[in-house]
Amino acid sequence: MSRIGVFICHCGENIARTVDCGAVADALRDHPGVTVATDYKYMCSDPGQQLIKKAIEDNALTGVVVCACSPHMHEKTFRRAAAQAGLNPFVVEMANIREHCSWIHDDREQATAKAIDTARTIVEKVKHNRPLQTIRIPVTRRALVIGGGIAGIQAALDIADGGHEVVLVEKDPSIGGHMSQLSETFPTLDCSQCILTPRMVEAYQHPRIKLYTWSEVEKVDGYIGNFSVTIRKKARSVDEDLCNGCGDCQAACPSRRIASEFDAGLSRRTAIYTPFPQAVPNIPVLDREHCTLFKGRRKGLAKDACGTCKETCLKGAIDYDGEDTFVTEEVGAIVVATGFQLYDIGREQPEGLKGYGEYGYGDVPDVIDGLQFERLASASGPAGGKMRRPSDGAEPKTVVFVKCVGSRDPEKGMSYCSKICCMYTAKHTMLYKHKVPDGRAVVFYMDIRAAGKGYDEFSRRAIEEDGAEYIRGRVSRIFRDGDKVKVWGYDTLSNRQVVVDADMVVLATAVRPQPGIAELAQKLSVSYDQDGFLNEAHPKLRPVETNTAGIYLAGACQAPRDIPESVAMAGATAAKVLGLFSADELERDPSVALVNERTCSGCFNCERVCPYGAIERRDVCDMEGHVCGHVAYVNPGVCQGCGTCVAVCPSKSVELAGFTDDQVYAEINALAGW
Amino acid sequence: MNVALIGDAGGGRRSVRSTDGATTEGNVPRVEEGATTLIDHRPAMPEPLAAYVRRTANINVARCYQCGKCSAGCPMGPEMALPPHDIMRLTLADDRARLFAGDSLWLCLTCETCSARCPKDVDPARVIDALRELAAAEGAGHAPRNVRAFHEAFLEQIRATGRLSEVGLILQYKLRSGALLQDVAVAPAMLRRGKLPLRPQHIAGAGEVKHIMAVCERERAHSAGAAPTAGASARRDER
Amino acid sequence: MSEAAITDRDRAIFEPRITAFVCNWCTYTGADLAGTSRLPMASNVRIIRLPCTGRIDHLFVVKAFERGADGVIVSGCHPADCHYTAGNYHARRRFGVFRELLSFLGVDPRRLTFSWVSASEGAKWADVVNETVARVRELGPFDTYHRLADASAADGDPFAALEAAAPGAAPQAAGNDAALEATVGRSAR
Amino acid sequence: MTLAYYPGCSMHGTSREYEESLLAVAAALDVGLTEIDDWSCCGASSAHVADHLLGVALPARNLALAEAQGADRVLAPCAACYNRLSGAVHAVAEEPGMAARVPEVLERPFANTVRVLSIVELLQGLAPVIEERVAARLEPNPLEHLNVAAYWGCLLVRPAEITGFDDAERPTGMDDVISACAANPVRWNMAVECCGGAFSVSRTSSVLRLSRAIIDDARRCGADAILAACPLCHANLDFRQGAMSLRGEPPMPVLYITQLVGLALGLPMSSLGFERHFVDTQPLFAHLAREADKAAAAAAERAAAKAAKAAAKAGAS
Repeated sequence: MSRIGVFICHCGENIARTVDCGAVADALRDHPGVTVATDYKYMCSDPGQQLIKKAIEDNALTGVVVCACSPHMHEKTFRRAAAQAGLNPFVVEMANIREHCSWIHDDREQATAKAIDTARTIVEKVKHNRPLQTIRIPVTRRALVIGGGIAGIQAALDIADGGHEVVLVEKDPSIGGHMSQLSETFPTLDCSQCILTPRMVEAYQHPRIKLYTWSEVEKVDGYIGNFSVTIRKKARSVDEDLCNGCGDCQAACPSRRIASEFDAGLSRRTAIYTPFPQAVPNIPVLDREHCTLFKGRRKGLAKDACGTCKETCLKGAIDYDGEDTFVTEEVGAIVVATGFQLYDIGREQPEGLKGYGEYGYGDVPDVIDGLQFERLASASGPAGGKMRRPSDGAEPKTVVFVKCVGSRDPEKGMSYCSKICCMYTAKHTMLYKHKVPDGRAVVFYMDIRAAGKGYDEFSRRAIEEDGAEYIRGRVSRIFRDGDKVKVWGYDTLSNRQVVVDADMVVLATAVRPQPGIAELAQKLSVSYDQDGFLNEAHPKLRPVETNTAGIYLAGACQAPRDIPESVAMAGATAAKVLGLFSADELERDPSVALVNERTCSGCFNCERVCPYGAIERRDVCDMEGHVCGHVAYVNPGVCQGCGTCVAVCPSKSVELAGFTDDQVYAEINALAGW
Repeated sequence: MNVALIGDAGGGRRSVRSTDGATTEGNVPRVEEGATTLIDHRPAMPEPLAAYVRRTANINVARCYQCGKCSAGCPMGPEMALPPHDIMRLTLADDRARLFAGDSLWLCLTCETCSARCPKDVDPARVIDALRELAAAEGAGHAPRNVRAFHEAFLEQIRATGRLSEVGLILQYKLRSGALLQDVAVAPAMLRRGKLPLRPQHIAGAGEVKHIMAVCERERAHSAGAAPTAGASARRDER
Repeated sequence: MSEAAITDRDRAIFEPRITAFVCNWCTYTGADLAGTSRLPMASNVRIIRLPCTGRIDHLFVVKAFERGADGVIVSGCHPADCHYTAGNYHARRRFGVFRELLSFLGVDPRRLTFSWVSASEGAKWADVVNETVARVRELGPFDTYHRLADASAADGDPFAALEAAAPGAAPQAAGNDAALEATVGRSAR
Repeated sequence: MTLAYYPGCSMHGTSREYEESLLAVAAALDVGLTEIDDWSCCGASSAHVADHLLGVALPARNLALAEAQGADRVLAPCAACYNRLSGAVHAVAEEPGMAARVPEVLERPFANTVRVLSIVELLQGLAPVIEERVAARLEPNPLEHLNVAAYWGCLLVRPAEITGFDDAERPTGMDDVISACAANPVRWNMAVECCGGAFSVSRTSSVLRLSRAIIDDARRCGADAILAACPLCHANLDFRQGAMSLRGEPPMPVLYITQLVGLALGLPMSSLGFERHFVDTQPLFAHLAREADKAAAAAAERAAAKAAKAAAKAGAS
């Protein structure tokens, strides 16, 4: 027999004005199962809470109903109070007679009647409340960071410096990401590699950072605090322990005509290569797709067509027969920092995008994109930092920069603004003018979006000090005209068509998520938007979290981001991870689903509807211990307690703690005959 | 106030019932047979151009963000006082005066380059067509004499014979444009090459064509170049 | 008394009893907002709070009607705003089907309101409440099941009772089979 | 294969050679063309300016006729007609009310079942056949030395939702046909730029400016001739070329795509109507002949040298 205490709050005049709290107390006092019912001016005040605690102790209450404001307001308060009086907090419920009653009704009689009904329903519910224990989940205090660009490096360093192990996975041969390709960075024009390289080395040498380059995330199991990640180590063909990075193999490699990814196709590399001199680790990778030996093997040649690198390697580090290997890492949190790619606007468009035939990219060698320009401008670039155009190596005297190529273009490209182009184009004009003072830098733009500390000043400087010619209008066509590149544009401010005979054209192409982001998102069960960017849990209040607990986002995988933002996000994810790791157990609200394995028919409707993948399949064994079927099991670590599985269970074998069928029906029944 | 005017075959005076229930009397042009099917959407106040374009062509001109890509590629751009992006802007600004003042609308070749490259799918070519219809219907358009003459001559030819006799076209055009001496030198050359059949072809369906043109004309005249059917492209659902 | 026969007098004295099943994150909070904004509304609604519309079982609704509710409101987050990412979609799908079932059960579907009310839509909540109350007031009290119970208690013909009370009642059917047929037929329409 | 055939007005007038060469080529490739009986003008460059409905109704009448005459596909060689006809198909299919309104206006049944074919689609489809025939011809094909700039103009590629059988910015269909003829497609820039179209008569100055730019670019990109598939474009580029001050540059011949195919198939010159052009095509053919002879001579020389070498070898041993 339950002994329930009902406490009616006046909330000063807020409730008492329209609800006769005394009457409510009287009505509830006679309600079966209610031991005490009393009203008080401010139930949430300290004396109010004391009153409740005392009542609990005096009457050995089994449940408490506080008729006051919204549970969103004070449920925690009263549950804490009850706990202090030795009562399980989860048998305390609130009846909302303020927001849902006194504040929206003026007829005292009706309001009072409604308040009584509401109180009764909650009392009936509480009769069926069971004491619950807060769920405690063990936390593996190691983190996985996916992506070794500036965001990933920063996140890894911050977490590692915070005292926890980090596994850093990079798909390329070296960490560094796009930032390592950049020449100088806005708005300070400091050399990108000068500020990045030390961080790369630091990450490489950090005692608590375990680095997997030339590796990809294959599989992710588990849940917050307890992820188990399988990593594919792509066959490198070079023994990382033996190799001393002397570079002899590269010098010897006969196939030297492969387009360099690092130089965005502007230079050539060998089949066995380190992408760039400052690569971390400084250990080459054998590109089996282009390697003569492996081409031969694919053709099925009897003997190997080449083997030069193996012959040259004094350390005997080269191994042609190594295959991809898999390692499994146990981690408690995951930071996704996979970064971006540029929209390749050439004619061939895999994903049903239209591309820009009118811009001649891919056909006219002197029409390049932003990253290619970075390489041209970079001291470590193919032209050693001298302005040389790709076609004939001549110094371009007129360079046209076109912004918003593929951005803000719902018809042929992306509807969103790529955000970084305005700034890096301003930077490009400066870099160009500094290298070719007598040259012309012409920029076609729609708007200059330079919101950020020192950003507008920077872009104005490009115009006012360095003499970049900004023309407001989009470009209609770009085509080769002898050794010039013709650009048909329009100046919407002086209302005239503008035709420029350029020596080189730089297209600020749209920022897009990395290819394969969708597959990764599915492995992580993280949602992504129509453009493929990963979704944050809340656009304002949870910008670096995802809907999957324990997985966080840093940098351009979430939206176009510049370096400062990426680094800031990385720091934020590190803070979240360190917070999660601050205790070796994780506390969770116990209102989660629970399966009755005796009645579960194993239809797994629940598995289909669960948004969190919290449902697992458990074997059922017969007497001899042979598996004879499966039943559902809810992982309390993953379950968020929405109860969708409960509603779809045909055999009513799932219950949601705190909202069981018993409780809800009790409420419904309580409303009978009001 | 959007007024629906339900016509009876007789024409003359008839009651104008507005959507807000008010009833007024108004004079409307006489309509011939078949006109009862027509419903006049002519507003009491001149309808804002953007609204007109949206209603007739189902294009939301507000989508235009004035990037100028249309004008950049427009073959007639250099000759237009108002290149395409200005036309979009003035349509949005509802500036009939400036829009209909010059001959820009009539210099559009409908080569569709602008529409093909518009990042916002505003389809300037179609907007300009719609505006020309309106201008013509309101007598507001100042088509250059030559251009107007050409179009008139062209349609005149079809009305007359159901097909276009190029000789007839040229003659008609010369009379209308007054450009009597233009290209006279080439006629003999044309003839020599057998490119000018002097006798216009007559077809059985000539009458039928004439009738089709009559119906369309009436419909336009009767609805300010804004027949409900006029070109709402289902493809271009508002995004 | 078949619903068709409700007199204005009945409506005047009749106060509908509405049970509302709402999700904790959007609609319940929206209702809170209606309160903090002091938006007056009909007092006929009793709210039952659940974590998510996805948790709402049809049988809750049926039960509510059985226990004497004249109308039911089911309300949650807008599509795509679900606190649990997808619960409300499942709910929407289920209730689409459920409406059909309702009329089969002899309940006029107009007695069930299914709506999206976000945490910021206090005013909308007030509208949903007032509209539902007005609609149900028009429809009159829902007492089919009571008379069903009475009838069966009095060893009468339950189906006939259901028949008599159900909306758009088919010609009074004699005998279970005929009545059953009529009922099934109606649900099929 | 038999197609309904919509000539359009200019095919019987200013572009007679287009029709002549088309019929010749069609016959050679066993494509039956049945002219739509009692066809009328599609309203081409003027109707849509005056009135959208008229711009749909006029071409629709011809589609209705074709339908009634049991056709499922109609060939519209004139690019303007093609654009108008398939524009009507699109409008009736897509625009609310049109499907109902058009038959009312036409006072004819119209189910919108006919597919409109452009000349390029047709010939591109036949390219393999053409290639075969060309390869089968014994005498060295002079076209091997012909560099052609394929000129599409507007009406075959825009608007994409109406035409759309090829890329709107960089179409390739005509190049396929050129290659099939063993000629060399030139990579140039003006393939889809406008020639001034309908202003040929009413605003000649603009047409001269635009067409001039096209011809200049073709020349700069090394074209011996421009290939057209549109009477309007042809008139502007060929007939108006005389009026352009070409600064002593040699005139640029403008061929119809069907004429090129006719040449490739070795059809009698007389059937292709080159004499109707304003820009004389004889110099071009002379040039091609010379190139062919040169090539032949070179080949002979090589053969001789080879033989000599062989002989020497034989002598030595």
